[in-house]
Amino acid sequence: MTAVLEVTNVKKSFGGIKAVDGVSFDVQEGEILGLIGPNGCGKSTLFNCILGQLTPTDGEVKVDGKIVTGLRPSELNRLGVSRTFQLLQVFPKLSVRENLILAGQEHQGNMMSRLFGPSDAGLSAAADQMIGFFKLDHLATEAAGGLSYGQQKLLDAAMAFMGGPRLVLLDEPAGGVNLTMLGDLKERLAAINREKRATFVVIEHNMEFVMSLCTRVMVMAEGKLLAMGTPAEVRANPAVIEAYLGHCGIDP
Amino acid sequence: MRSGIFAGLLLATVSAAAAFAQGAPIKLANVAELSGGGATVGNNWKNGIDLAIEEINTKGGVLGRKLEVTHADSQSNPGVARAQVQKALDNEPYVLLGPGYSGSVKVTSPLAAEAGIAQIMGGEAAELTQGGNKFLFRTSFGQQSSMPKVAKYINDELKAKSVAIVWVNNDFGKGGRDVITKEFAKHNIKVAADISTEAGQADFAADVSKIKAASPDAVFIYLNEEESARMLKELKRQSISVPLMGETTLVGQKVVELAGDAANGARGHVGLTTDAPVDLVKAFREKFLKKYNYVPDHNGLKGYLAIYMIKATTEKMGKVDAKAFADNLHGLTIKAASEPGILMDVTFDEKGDIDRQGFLVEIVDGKQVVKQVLPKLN
Amino acid sequence: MTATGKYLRIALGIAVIAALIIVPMNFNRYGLYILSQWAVMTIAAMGLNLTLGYAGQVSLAQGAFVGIGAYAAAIMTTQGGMPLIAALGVAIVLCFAIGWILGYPALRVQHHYLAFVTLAFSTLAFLVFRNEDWLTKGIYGISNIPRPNVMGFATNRPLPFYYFCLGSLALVSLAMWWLIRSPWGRAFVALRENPVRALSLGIDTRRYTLMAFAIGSALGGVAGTLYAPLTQYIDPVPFNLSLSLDLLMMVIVGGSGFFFGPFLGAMIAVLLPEWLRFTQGYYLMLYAVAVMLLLIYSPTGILGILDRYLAERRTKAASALRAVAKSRLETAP
Amino acid sequence: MSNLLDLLVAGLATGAIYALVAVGFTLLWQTSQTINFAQGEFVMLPAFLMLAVMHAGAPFWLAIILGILLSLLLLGLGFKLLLVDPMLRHGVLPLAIATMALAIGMKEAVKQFFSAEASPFPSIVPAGDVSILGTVVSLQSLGVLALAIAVVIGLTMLLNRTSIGHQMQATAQNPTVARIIGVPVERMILMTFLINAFLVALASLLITPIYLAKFSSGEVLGQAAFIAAIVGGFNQVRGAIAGGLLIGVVDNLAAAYVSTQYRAAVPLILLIVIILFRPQGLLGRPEERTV
Repeated sequence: MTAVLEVTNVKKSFGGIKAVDGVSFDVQEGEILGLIGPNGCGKSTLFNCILGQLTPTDGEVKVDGKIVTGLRPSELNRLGVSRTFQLLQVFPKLSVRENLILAGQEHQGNMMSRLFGPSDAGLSAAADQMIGFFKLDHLATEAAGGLSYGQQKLLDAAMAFMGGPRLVLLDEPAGGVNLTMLGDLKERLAAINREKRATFVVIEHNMEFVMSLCTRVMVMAEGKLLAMGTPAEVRANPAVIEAYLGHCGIDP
Repeated sequence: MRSGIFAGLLLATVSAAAAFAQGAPIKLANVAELSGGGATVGNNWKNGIDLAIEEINTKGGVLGRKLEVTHADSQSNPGVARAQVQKALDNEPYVLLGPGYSGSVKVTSPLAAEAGIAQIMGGEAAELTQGGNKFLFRTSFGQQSSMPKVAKYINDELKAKSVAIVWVNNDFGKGGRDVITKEFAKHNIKVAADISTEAGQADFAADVSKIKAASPDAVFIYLNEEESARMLKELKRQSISVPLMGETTLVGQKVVELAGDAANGARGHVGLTTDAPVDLVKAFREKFLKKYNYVPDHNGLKGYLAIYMIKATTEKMGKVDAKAFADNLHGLTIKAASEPGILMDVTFDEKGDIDRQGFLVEIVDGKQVVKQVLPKLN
Repeated sequence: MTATGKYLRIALGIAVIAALIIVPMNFNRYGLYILSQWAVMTIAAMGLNLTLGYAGQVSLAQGAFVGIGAYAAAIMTTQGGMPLIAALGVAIVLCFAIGWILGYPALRVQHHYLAFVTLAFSTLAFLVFRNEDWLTKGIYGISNIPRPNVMGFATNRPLPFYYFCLGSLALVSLAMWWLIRSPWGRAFVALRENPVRALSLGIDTRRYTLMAFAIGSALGGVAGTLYAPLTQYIDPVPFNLSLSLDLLMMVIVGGSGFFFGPFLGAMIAVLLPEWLRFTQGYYLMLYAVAVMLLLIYSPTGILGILDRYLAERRTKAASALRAVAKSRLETAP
Repeated sequence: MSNLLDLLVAGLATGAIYALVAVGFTLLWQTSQTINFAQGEFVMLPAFLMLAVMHAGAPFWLAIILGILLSLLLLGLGFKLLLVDPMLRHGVLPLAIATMALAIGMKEAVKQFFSAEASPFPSIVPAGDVSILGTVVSLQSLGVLALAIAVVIGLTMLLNRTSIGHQMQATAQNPTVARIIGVPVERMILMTFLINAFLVALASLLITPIYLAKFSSGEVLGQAAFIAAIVGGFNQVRGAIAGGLLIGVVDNLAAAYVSTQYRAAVPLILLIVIILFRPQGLLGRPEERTV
């Protein structure tokens, strides 16, 4: 097993506030790492630091052994790291298929081939496959803005998988999704993980979702790493219980 | 009720028949700067035209036919001017009037020449009449005829050896500046400072301080009326006491009104002005003021004269003939004694330039005083 | 989209193109001039529609690029005696390069700040046109700009020149259609809608932003090279800030981000004042009021109205379909 | 040296004019994200309203009062209710375009119903010059400068010392939160439109004797005020004042020491540099509301 992602002592402060305060961990190929912690503990900031949306104040991020700190998000994405956002981020005026083609088009060819090549960048088949995989078939030509919230959430996740990423960082994929949809989503994620050997890091508040999906769980509190282990280990960790009870409580 | 309508119809028929008996109205087309940067120019020009046409029509028209004019707006944009002139020419007018901006004249005059229609315009740039266009006519002195007079005055009377030039950076100002610079060179007058200003500029402090630094023997000011007034105020504030010389736009009544005391001592060459010591011009000014509630600038006069040029030329020909119009206006002298509407005796040469009396005036105690009358050349 | 809808559209398109070719044949010179002007302005507005409508970058400098193109054409064809096609090449390269540079501020600032930077550029360009006499002949302008020979045909007469403008518009439209449908077009839309998400999907937003500026500006230059032989005389005045504002108005009024928006917007800006001329001095006032009323009613422009109408119809149709499906389910045994 | 002093004083006098116009500009932006391209025309119009009242035979003082009231009605209430309110929720750009159309409409209306000519306008400050530090300054310029200072003090007092001012600030900073804590946001936005209308009417009263009442006089003013507002800081009243004064001075220095032909370019280059390196303006704070 090789480490797909290595994070070493990453720090990020805004003014005097240390949002992320020296976090180190690594993620092995094929793993699904859950990242939990109370609101405002620095999870999303950590994501943004890893993905180049923010530049870390200190520390280092490696993908497949290559230092990527300071790269722009688009460059990182083309190296095979993709993500979803906490809030829905699909392109409402484009159709479902167009959204997926868009998500994949920059992963191949160059600017010129994208200008003079076919309009779908040769990705229609790949997009339709993804649509099929996420069971959105009947919606392929619908404008994304017209989909239900849960369907958009699926599309959002599907977009992150176009272009066959090595590593996917999902920020609250289950937030606001209803129960039936939730099962679908979890099952799809697990399937992709199995079939495509994609590696995941998942931020999620829904404990049931995290504990059943993830192979390992990492807990953050106040910008620091609090605990790391299998779901069962983390659940039993007294520090975690303390941290959670002190803030917002945890689903038993 | 029904009989009322019937009577109305009858009346309309009768008057239409009467009009027909007199001949259909003579169609004129005006294209001018009715909006945009040149709106003041264009609207004065238009009002002058309307006033003259109204006068002529109440007295029975030209050769018994009424005059009728359509006004089109060039938006002070040569491209639009071209379109509007094209439209006007498509309707085959008797004569084309306007535009006032030299740039717009330049882009439209080839069209009128191609259509063989005479164009009477307001532009003053020297080059307009020098391209051999046989259909283009001025209503005022071109800069090539006014500026030599100004330069001569500065040399002979003011005995200035170095002069600061202040001009507005548009085709009017730049044209004047270029011609006078050449004239100064002929008289060996040095240009001490060459200062360009913007149309609509409000603050002339920097410009005047540049003049101050150059300490010239005289200042030549070539701006529009409003800017002239502000310039004069600023010159006074920075107590510059050398002679100030200009053109029509420096010594008009409007400048005096706006600049107050500061206008005193300003001198200028004036071709067309409502302040001219000529009874017919004074009468025109009263008529215009009565109709439009303001005193026109020289563009109002130009528009008015354009119509009387048409009247005089047509009456000379004795027929309404658009093709022959330009030929007949070339070399024509119109005397105010026989055609009062022309206000002052005027002669047109083969290029379409005019020859007319001019004045050198000075503002004394808020009044224009004519210092010299520059007679008509021939 | 249904098949009949598609055929209807194609039929409509063919009818419009045929009308644009056939109807003006017996127009007078003025009518042809106005139509040529419409074609030229449409090209400039299409460029701005790419920058603003598709890529979401506000620019108040399109008029300046029309000016650069016009001056390139005027200077090269009158002083250099070169053919218009050479001037076109120079104008495209020049405007592309300057547009690219002007795009850099867009990487730092957005929205109204970007509008002000481009506004400043627009006025600076005007000052250069006016003050650099040695190149542009300053305020006197350049006259006697020749009209080109296209494949052996002289376009001096109004009708051939109109066809030349219309042909250019057709070529530009095809290229634009291609561009919009290509992955680039998709990337531009992504840039407008959500630059952060676009970035996370591997889209190099910087390069696409600069491209949007550069291509849009180059189209301004193309329009300029047609404008110069159209009026046959240019001076700096028409290329001041108000042209940029007019072009912006065309894009917004027509419908920003819609392919046919610039066509309609330019039509309104060029033709509506013509239609209103019978009101004499009031025409510009009425034009202003019309623009305000339109924008109050539909801030997305004329095509925005159509879009809204079609969307409503689709939703209705969809809900009707759902209702039918539902009733079937309920009645099913 | 006296030359430089002269330029500075004259620049400040012109700058004060720009500043007055720029203040209202920033107020509208702050509370309602309105970029008013017609701001210059807003300054042009009140003078004509006053002239119209005077033509009807009213004395100057009555014309001033009626002119200001009409401005409040047309440029404050009317502008907000008829144009801004219906368009505000559709974003900045369509509204900005609509104000461009409004500017055209206003210019044309004045030209059509009044005159294309410049009309002189009576001054409430007596004509004449005074000598300060060896430089001659016109009383009119001093009047404008004094008013500009009075406006800053007045507005600062209103914003910082009164509860209405605090509510307006809250509205400007975050309307959603302001609404939650019980600020009558709508009324506060209306307030700023009325204040803007009042300011442009005052500016019109002071500026028109210098600029003359002319339909096109707003163009130069509007653009200068625009630049002043950005350079100083789009979201600060004192920024707009500082920007106005700075632009006035820079313009004069540029004309004297750089080139009169390119004098207009210098403030624009300053504008570009400021936007690129300090987009919030010299005195502004960084925009808090980002997309």
